[in-house]
Amino acid sequence: MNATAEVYSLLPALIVLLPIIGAIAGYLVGLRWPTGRDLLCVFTVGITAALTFTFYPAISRGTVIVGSVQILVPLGVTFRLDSLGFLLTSLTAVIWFLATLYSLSYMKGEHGVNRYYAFLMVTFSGAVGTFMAGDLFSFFLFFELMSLPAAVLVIHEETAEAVQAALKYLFMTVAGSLMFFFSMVATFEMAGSVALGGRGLIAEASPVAFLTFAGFVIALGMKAGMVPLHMWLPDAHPVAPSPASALLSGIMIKTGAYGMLRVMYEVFGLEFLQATGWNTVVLVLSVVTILLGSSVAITQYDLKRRLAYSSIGQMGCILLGMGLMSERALTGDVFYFFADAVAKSCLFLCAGVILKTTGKRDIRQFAGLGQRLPVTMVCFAVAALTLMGIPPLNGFVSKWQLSVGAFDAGMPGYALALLASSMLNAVYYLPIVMTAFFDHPTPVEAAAVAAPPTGGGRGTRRWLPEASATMLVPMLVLALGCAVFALSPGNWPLRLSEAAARVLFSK
Amino acid sequence: MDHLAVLLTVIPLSGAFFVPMFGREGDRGYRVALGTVLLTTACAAALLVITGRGQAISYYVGNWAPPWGIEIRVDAFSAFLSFSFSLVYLAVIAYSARDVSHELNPAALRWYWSLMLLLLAGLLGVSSAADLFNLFVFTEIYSLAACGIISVRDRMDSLEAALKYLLLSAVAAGCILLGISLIYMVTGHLNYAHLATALPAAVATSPRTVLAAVALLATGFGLKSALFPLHMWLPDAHSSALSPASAVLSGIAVKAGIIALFRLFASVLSASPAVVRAMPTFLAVLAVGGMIFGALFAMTQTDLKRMLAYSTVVQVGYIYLAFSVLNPVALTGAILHIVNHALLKGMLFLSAGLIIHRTGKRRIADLQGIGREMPLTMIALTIGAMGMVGIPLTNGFVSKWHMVLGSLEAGQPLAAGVILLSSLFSALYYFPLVIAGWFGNPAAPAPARPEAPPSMLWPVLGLGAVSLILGIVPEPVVNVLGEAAKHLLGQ
Amino acid sequence: MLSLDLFLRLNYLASIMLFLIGLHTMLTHANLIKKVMGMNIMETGIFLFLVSIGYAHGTLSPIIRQSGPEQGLIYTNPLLAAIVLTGIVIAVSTTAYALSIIIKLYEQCGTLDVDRLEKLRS
Amino acid sequence: MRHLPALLLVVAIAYVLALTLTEAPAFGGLDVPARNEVMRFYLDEELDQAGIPNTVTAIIFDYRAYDTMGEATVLFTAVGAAAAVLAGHAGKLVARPMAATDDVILRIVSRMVIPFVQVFGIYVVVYGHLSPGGGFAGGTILGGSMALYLFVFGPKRTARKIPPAWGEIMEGAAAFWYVLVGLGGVLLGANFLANAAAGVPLGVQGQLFSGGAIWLIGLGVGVKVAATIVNLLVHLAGET
Amino acid sequence: MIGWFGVGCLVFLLVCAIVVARTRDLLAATIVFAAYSLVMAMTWQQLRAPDVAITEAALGAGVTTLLFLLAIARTRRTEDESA
Repeated sequence: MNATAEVYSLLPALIVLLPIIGAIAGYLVGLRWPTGRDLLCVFTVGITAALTFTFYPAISRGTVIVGSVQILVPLGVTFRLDSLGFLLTSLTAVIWFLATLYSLSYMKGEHGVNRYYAFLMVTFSGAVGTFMAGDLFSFFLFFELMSLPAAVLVIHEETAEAVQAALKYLFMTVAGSLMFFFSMVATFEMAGSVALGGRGLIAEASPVAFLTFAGFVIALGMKAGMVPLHMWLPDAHPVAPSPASALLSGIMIKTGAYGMLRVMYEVFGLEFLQATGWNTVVLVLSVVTILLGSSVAITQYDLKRRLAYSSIGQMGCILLGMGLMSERALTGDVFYFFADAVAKSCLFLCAGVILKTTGKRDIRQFAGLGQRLPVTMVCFAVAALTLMGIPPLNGFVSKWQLSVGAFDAGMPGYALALLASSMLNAVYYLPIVMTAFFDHPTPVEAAAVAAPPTGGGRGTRRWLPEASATMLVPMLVLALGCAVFALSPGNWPLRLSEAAARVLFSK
Repeated sequence: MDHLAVLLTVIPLSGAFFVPMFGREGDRGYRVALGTVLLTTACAAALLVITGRGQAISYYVGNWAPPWGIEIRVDAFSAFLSFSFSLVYLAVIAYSARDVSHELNPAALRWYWSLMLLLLAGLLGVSSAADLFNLFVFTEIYSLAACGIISVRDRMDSLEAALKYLLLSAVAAGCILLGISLIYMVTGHLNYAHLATALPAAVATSPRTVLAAVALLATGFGLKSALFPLHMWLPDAHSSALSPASAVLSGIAVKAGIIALFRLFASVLSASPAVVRAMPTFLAVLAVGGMIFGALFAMTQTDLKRMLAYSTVVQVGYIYLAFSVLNPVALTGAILHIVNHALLKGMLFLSAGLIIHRTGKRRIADLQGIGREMPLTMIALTIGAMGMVGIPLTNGFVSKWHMVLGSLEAGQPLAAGVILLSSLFSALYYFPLVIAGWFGNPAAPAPARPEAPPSMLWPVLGLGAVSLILGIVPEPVVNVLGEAAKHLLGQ
Repeated sequence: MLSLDLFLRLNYLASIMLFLIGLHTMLTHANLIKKVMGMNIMETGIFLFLVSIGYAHGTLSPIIRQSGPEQGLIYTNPLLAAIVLTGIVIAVSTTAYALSIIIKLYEQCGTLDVDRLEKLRS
Repeated sequence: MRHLPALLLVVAIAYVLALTLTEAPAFGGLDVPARNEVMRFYLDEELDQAGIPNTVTAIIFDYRAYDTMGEATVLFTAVGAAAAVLAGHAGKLVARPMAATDDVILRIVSRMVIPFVQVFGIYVVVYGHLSPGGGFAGGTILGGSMALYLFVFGPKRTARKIPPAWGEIMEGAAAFWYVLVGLGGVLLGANFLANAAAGVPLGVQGQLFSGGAIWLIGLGVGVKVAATIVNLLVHLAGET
Repeated sequence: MIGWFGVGCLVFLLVCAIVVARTRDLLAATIVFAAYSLVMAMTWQQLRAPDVAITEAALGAGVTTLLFLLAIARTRRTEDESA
């Protein structure tokens, strides 16, 4: 392993701590002065996003940021930021900032808003911490810090359905974290340390080692929505408020896949998995996830449930990329993290606008929506096309790398699965876009377009009748994110993915 | 300053004797009790500092050397337990100033304070005893005081539960005394250290007698600490008692049996491996039965306090299972869990008491939306629930970490699996309570009752704060207990 | 297995049988006062066992008649007497407290039968 | 058979204990492990260490005084718990309180007998360390005499003779007396409950006031047991 | 052996215990129990433990029987509850 220069800095600890302080301060301020709290929240997330970007010069030179806080919990908390970690942390920070901006007007007039922002910030700190974790123990700590408060976001509406979904989410999260806890302790006991970033920790293939691997796969697969354990996802995401489900689908389920990546490449190591062939477990499960997730999505008529099932499908592709065990596939996989996060959160934000302005959830009533909400539907279309893997957009780049990687790994069959995924995406996204733009709106619909919009801010100048600026701008930024990186030569996310793949493979 | 070792037990005793003498009018009984517990906590803290550095205090009562006189032995293990128990006691006594006084008439109230102090004296006596018969006497004191506290409430189900508990602990006392007499018959010693030296010879001559003695002692202390098949008395006793009483009974009194067995096992029985080989596996089987049985019953309970009582049966199973693995790290986890459970269960019962005190609601079903009405109490309940399930940053997680790591190190992944499974079970019956509390919509419009008075709230939140601190910065405590566990297992 | 020289250990046998009779009475009888009586019999059984451990043929009660060497041969074991004394007092106090609960229970629900109490309770 | 589980438990314990019988040392043997050097020490050294002939009282009040303090606490707990239970307000069915007997013979004979019983009780308490008996037996006899008074003259007159509040204070005071004597040992520079080691004069052997702290504690325990029995019976009799 | 008197006492004790267990009338049981305590005290005197014998006689026969009598006086005399 080449001697990667390690720079010690406590900035990661600050990045994790800042949102928690923001959450507490926000809650207290919010009791009396709601607008002050909104500004405080957006400001804190913005600062944290800016802080993560300060690592870019060091990371692009290939150095690794390391930091540790010893006083906490049995093993203390350690941070380790390499190119993969940096890419996902900065991605999380940006999307979280956009979602917070988006929820400023989305949550206006809702109940329990103070609690929503506080738990949104705590979950943000958990997510960022998970991507920056330096060892399995800190990963587990932040993983819990992220998934438990998320239950409060899921239960926000406090309807009976929301309570059921949150309970199911909570039980499966606790079950998953116990499995992870068992595997982590087993690794600690077998390998003596749980530090990531080193060579494969576990060397011999004893039955306890397989139990550990199974524990990791179940725990992280459950979070990533792998098929047999995905039941909580289609209930939890539609019930949550749209910005929260955007983050749930966009970022939080990615932590599961990221954890799987670290486990497969750094806890078990490449040669060990290829020798024992345990990665075929992941491959088979991911193919089943792709097929099942995408096909069930077709049958869903509620927009958010369809998007939730589509996330399961996309996560199948990501897990597939990991299992292929070839460098190009890994590059495509890491870039797919980036592409799917951006596209999926954009889709959920569009769904939020549609829900907020027209109150429609059922896809069959979307006829002629394009005239009424032009900007939203354009963003929706761009994000949908990305996920379908249409050439000029990010999706195509990652799908291309993945299929080439599949051929490199000598398992061309899996490339077919990727193709099937793209086609199935088309089958359930295109009808929405088509009805929105090319069908004629029903008479009632036409009247609504002509008349000035009833809802909307009190007297705020609205340059577009659809929704306030704070909702449209994040969508536009994300839609641009899907497109601009694929075309522009300076595609830094792709370069970072290649660097990450090179580091993981050189171990 | 060795006198502290005996003063630890004598202070609560004399406090108990003071109450009928001086605490006759008004709340002077409460003030005597609070003063005594404060003094005991200070004494326990001083002991913890002295023994923390590793050397144990062995104090000869009446200047008679051990085989002839009684020896009191306070090491890091018993000092740490005594300190945490008196801390929880401080919170419970401070809490029960108002809750109890309006429910009991003056005469019963006076004796309530005296019995509470006697219970504390019995517990501290048990944890510092190093003589077999002295252990039996202090076990009797705390059992009788515990029955007294349950029966002080003038309701039919408390009286019946107290009588059932009294008769069962009489049977347990019989078994323990028979066990002690059998051991004395074959060794001629009562002091732990001398017993350890005399036991191998005794095992050689009459192995079956020693085995029978060990079985009887295990049965007796198992019944006192609600080990699985002998736990029938616990749910009735702990749910019908007053809330501060059940907090103390569930959190601390149940642990005395466990401490006695740990100490007996560590210093006396490990000297004769032949007898000892069967006991851990036997304890493990009973512990697993307790965990599953307790969890199943806890899930089906409608009354809040009965559910908490059944959850105690599960946690006792935890501690015995972690003990039966015979690994220093697991034993550290077990000792830590004894303290964590005392803190968490005390807090849970006190917050349940607050809810019952303010709103009279006992059934879990009608606890919907209590969080809006009594947010601070609900926060305490949530911390307690999270601790029980072992979510990171709470002390429950730290003890679960050590227990699982220890059982894996001892090559028993099954034990680790069962511990994790039962913490999932506890999630199944704690989380719906928390979710219903915060997010449920109350059927009847909640009367505008203010939150519980601060004088009853700060002890509950104090316990919560201590649990979180223990969860976030466990290092100093874990190191001290690590040595104590190694020493206990004689490595 | 129970060899003939059991007759030599009649005391131990008697005390164990008393312990068992007491335990059986406690567990099977429904009347609460009868249970408390069973408890007493059980405990006196154990005390008989304790005292007979310390006895030796041809020894005197442990009141020192005249001081001198080798006292061990002429007196019984005083330690067991001390233990049994404490045990008796504990047994009496448990009995007294149990009977006071029984009286209070009778005041509340007019019956001393465990099964009826169980029905009243639920 | 409704009580099958109980029967099974009893049979199981019977079998285990029967097993130990076959191995138990012969009854009444001289060189039995239970009669080891610990017992010999008590018998040989006790006379000049505790200064009283009755070794059992020496063990109870000197060598293992801590046990006896615990046991006095058990008595105190029993009284406390019983008082707490019976102090609750009466239930629906007020059990018949004890009625005074109107039988003349009983009144006269008891009035004559009670003083003698009390004198005997005091004798047993005070001479506990010389002849068999001691604090417990003597205290019980004293308590028994008061019980006779209670049974004959009914709870009302007994309450007048010994007011319940006074009974409770006596209870606490006697128990605390025990702790005080123990602390006395500490003040004199030795450990808790120390007797000869704390320099307490042991007096002349065989005399009434020999044995240093032993008869002090014996007196305290005697008063304690008497007070306990009276308290218990007064509470149980249900003072009207 | 402690002589035929001792053995006689032991047999009497066993018989008393069984009688106490079997009788339905609690007052009779209490009286038999008093006899049981007295004979137990005599046995202990046989076993050369006078202190314990006196205490058992006073506490066992004396106080415990009194307690049982009081309890029966204040509750119910026979075991089977016709009411």
